[in-house]
Amino acid sequence: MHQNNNYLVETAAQISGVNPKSCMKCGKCTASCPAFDDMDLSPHMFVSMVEAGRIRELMESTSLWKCLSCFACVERCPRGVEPSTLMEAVRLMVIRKQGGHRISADEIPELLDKRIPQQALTSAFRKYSR
Amino acid sequence: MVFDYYPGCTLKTEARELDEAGRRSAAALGIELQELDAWQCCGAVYPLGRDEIAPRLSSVRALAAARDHRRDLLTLCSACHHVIKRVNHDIRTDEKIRDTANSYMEGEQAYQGETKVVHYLEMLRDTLGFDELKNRIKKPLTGMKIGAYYGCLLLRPGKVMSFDNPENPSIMESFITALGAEPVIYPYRNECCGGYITVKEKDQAARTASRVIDSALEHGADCLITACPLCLYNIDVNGTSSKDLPVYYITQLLAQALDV
Amino acid sequence: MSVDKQPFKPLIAAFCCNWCSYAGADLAGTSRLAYPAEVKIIRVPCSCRVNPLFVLRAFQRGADGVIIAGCHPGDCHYTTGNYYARRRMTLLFSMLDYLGIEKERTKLDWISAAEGVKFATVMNDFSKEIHALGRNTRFGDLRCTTAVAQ
Amino acid sequence: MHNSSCTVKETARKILESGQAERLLGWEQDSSGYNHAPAVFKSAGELDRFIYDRFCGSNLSKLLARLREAEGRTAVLLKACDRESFNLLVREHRIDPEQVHRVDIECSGMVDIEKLRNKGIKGIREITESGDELHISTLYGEKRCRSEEVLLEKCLSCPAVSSADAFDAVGQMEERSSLERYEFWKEALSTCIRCNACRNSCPVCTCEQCIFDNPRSGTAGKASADFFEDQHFHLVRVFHAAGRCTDCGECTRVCPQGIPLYLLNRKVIKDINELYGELSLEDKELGKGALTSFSFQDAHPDIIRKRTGDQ
Amino acid sequence: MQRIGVFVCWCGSNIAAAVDIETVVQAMKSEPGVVYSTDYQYMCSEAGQGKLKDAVKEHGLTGIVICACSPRMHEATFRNAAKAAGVNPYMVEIANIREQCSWIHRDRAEATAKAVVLSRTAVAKVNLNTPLTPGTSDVVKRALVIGGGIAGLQSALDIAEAGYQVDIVEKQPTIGGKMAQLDKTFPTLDCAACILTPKMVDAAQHENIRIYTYSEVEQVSGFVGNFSVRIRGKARSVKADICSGCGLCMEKCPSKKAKDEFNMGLNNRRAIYIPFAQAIPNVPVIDREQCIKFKTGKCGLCARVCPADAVDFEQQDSIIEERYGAVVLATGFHTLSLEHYDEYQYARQPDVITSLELERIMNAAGPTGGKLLRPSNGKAPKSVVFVQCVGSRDTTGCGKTYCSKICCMYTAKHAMLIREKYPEVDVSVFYIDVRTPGKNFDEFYRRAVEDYGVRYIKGMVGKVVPEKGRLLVRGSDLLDDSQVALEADLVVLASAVEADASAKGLATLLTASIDTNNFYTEAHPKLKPVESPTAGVYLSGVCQGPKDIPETVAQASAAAVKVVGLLSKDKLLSNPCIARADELLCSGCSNCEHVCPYGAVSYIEQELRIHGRNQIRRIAKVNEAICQGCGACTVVCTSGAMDLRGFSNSQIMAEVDALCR
Repeated sequence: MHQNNNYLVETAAQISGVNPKSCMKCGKCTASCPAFDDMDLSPHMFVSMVEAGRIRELMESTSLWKCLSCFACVERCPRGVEPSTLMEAVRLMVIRKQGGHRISADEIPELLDKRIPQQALTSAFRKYSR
Repeated sequence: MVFDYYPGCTLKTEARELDEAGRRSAAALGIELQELDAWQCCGAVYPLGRDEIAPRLSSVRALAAARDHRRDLLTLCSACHHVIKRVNHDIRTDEKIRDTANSYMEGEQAYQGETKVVHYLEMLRDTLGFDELKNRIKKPLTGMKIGAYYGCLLLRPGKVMSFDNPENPSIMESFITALGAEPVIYPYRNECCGGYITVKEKDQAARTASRVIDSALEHGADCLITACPLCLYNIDVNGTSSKDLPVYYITQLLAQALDV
Repeated sequence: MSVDKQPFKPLIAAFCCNWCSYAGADLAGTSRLAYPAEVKIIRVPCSCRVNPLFVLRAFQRGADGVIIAGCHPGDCHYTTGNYYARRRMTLLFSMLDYLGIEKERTKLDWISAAEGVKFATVMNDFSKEIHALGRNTRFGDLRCTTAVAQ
Repeated sequence: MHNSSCTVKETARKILESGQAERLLGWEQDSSGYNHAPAVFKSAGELDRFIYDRFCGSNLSKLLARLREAEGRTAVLLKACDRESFNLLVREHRIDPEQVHRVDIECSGMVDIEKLRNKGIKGIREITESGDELHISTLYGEKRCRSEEVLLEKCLSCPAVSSADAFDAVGQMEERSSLERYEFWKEALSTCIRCNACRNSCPVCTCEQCIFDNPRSGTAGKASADFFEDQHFHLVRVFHAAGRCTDCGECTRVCPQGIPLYLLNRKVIKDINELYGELSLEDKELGKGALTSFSFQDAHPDIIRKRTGDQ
Repeated sequence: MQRIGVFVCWCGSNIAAAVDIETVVQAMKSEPGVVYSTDYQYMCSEAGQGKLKDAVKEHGLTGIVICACSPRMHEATFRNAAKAAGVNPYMVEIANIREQCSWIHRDRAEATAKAVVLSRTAVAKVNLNTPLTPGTSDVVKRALVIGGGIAGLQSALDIAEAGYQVDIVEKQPTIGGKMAQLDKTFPTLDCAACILTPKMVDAAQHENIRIYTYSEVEQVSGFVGNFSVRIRGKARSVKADICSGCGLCMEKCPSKKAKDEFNMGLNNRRAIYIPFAQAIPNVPVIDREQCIKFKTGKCGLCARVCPADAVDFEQQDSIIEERYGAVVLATGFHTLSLEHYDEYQYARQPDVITSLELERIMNAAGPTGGKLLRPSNGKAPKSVVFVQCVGSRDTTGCGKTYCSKICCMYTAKHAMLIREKYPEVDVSVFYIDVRTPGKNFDEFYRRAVEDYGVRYIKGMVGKVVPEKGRLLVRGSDLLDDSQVALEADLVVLASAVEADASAKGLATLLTASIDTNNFYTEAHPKLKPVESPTAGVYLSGVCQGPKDIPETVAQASAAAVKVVGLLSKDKLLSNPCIARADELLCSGCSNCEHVCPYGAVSYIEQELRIHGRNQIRRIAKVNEAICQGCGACTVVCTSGAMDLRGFSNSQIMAEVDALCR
């Protein structure tokens, strides 16, 4: 993996199609986030850090794995920034790396209960792995 | 009226009742659902990365098939609806995605976003009409106080889904009214149930689901309805509220009221 | 003004609107920002005053490139003149291109009264393009251009 | 077409007999039989000369502008393609619609005699049709051909009679290299003899005095001494019609040199369609055209430079 | 043939260092029309101008070319010199051989050659120049002010005080505008009505002011100095001249269901009503949509009880036609509808209100008599939460992209007033930025925080959640990087300011331009902020962009000064470099009219003698007082009938020829 920082910023921009510069730091995303309590970096921080080029820190962040992709932040952002799309971009950058998977087939059986819908597993695989 | 119908994976397994009740009800209402041949899983989550083409292809195939049949494409599962509608929007608005996706497609004519994606509820509202639905009800659910649980996927992003007002929706409430029951409006009806997070983060899922349940209970709901198997699962299994709150699929109550 | 055996010296006619681009050219001058002497300016009240006939006339009389410069969209002294100019010139340039006349020979740009640097840059760049293209042979009037050669 | 031909004549007769109009603009039998000329009919009695068949290509609407000064109402027969020019002339106040009795007539496409001849069909006596096939009775017996193959170029842009894409040829021209285009037009336009037929037949060319006829315009010029003059004349002609040309095809039809002028007109129309799309309803109501309106979002002319293709 | 004199200026060494002056002087001598060619160190000096005047006399010059600095520098100087010498000022052309030549080209030969080309281009143009004289037109000494809010009132009062007649047209039944709805004003907290109503009375009583309320401008024609305007006075259904304003009709009216617009719909009013106690005129109006008589034909109670017999159900709209020399646009604003912001529950929860609604609640004449009470249950709130930037600074298309400018200050005002009157109530404000540029503004805001204990939270609200009879306001605190959930009884939304809906239509009528937000565009953003691009039309107040009361009043007075300056003239001189149609060439196609940004082209039916016959033709006529000389019309004119004086087709072509020679 290329370790140049500009490259990381560009990749995040390309994958997400989002311009973090249009963020005006109002915090409506953080105000709306149902996963806030579980996150180490709040959505507005996440956007700010992309803008600041701190992608590597974000790739270590647990917020990546807590975002529900519920799009409340996307819906309410007055600047069209789409924080959750940015999170997804960074998440994809992590899972596309060698060993970046967050779930493996071995774990599955113990995560299952009888009623869990197929949709949940497919979603989880799409979110946690390549 | 004939629709091409895209059921989705979960409707063939865990959420069979969502599908079957939907088909029975549609038949009773004179709506023909023509299941697409050889549909593939939509991928369950919409690929947010602009560079993810492969996960969009199954949606594009379904959309192109419906285009070839000159029919609208009807979906029932919220997740499938979300994915297919958004991919359709991508095809219409993003030249790069359109061109790349089409380069993977067989068939003569490039898919340009011609198909209209319709949710079952939209079909009831726009094709049949809730007034007409009300006339067709055989066993009204009189006395039931039902909370509509929209979740995220049907509503957001509002501009792309253009399903209903994303912050103050009304389609399910009108549906409940048409069934003869009383809709209960509660503030968390459009907040997330926890979604896929349930697979690995049970605590987080429990908290999000419980918030929805508590809110519905506080506003006096007897039960919830949803169009999403994952929502149903999260509310039903992960909720840790004091009181029990049954959750049904929209089509279950519809079939019941239609007596089919 | 002999043509033969000399390096190609193009002729570029620049129609500049009085309020923005002509003032931008003045600012380039005041700031001593050089651009090639082959660029020669004709002052018009507004880019919308530039009749396609003038552009054709310039080519006929031996111009190798024609550029029209006006106020930025939204800044027109006459409010909307440059919007009309934009459409006219787009269609004119397209027709010239369609007739096989090199599309790089025509240009329209927005240069404000404050953009002396931009004026010089645009003219330098345009001149470079014309140098690269060489003499206008596809859309000149031999009767006029031979007069120059004499 | 035979049926509609009779009904058209009948309609003309009724109009003149009832006095709904003082005169009627129609077509009269041409001596050659293949290119009926526009004519004014002042009474029902004069209608013996009247004809409406597959060779009535000419567009009558422009003549209305010339009849502006005439007393009383003039009736005019308008084929689908002529109606747009009629509307333009009304919009530009060249025709007073109050003075016109407008009759929309059916047309299933006009035949280009050259195309018929090129198919080796000569000595034509009568043409009848069935479906999309023409039956031509000639001195040498009965001939048949598909009508779309012998239609006037203008008819190919008429959705009622042709399924061809009128812009195909323009698109192909755009695909060529700049030099190829230059050479194509050099060959095509050099044959121009400046007879002005294209201009004189054009329904949008209704200036009181054309700049090419006005010595004070600085643009006047009759002869084409240099190829520039040919380029110039046709560019200016097309540009003056830009946003107004209705693709009625008269210029191409009348050009004695067979210059494909439609390739120029349709190019402008194609550009306008692609770059600017439909006029806003407001602009339409005001009677504006593509060059008398704009949008804030219009493309910058650099869009032309960005086009692909070898230069 | 012209007799042209060419004067090549050295500009000290500015030109002479790079250009061989003598070569230019000599080259010009062989140009057509040139009878005299010379040079001088400083042409713009007294001596240089003297040289020009002498040469005119000596050589009988009819045209002059100055080869010197930019015409933007000294064109006026040389035109005046020519005029003094008896040559028409428009017979002067400048060749710009300094800014566009000597200053940018190092190579002397190259610069000299270019100077020759530029000079001969100017000569070629002068050969075709014609003497031009500015036109004049009369000025009607009456102004029209559209909008009777504080902006319109101030403009009208200032114009009237200067001694000119003014008419105010107001579409509401009363003047006063938005300011009349306000309770207190920042940063001094004086009562809005106390400072506004005296101005309303002044305007009503001023001998130079006529007020048309419940009226709208319907048609405008004409141009600077002479606009013809048609105003429609909507039928009040009450005869204003005999009504005494006793109010008996309102008391008896049985229709009580109409929303009271003045109180922002927080209570109801009758079908016959006066918007508020100090309304001017103090004459009721019947809301025909609500009136039982108009709806069913039965009732008429108001007419029966009216002691003056003033109620007139048959009353028709009245039409007023008047001429004006100048127009002031003061159409003001309204607040953004919040349909796209349902996360704040405005539509569902009565206790979520807008700031303007709070103004009415706080006002002693408002629906609660000035007591802070919850609209849902009439109880006193314990906690109030304000949300700023609702619909402002929004680029998603749901709201407005701009900052509404006044919200920070009025929110501080509201917060402070609540804390002052009800110290037991908690007040919090969610803000993105607090913007307080203005005299005593920041001090005011800091007082709210420091002296009144208003809690300012930097963050935004994501959702308002009704819970247990209260409102849970879920927001973020960015300085603490946390989510906050405040329990509130009242949530106040600072909804964005937007241009009044009438602005767009009026812009079309007056050919004034509006921006993408429907605010009127000023003629120049810095140097002509109260003029519209259309001569004779001026801008006052929020119709040009969001502003507070002091700014509005300042702009209103500025607009008034411009109007007074215009009306004080008897005649207007106009730029003679304007368009003109050759009537013999014009075919009346209207295309020039379509592109004219000023509406300067109209059409007349004119009898012309053509080829020995008289013909009536439709001919374009350019109004010389309106045309600004852009030339847009000349290019759409295919016959070349429309031409621009001073920049004619033949002049420009001659320049092209000379330049390319």
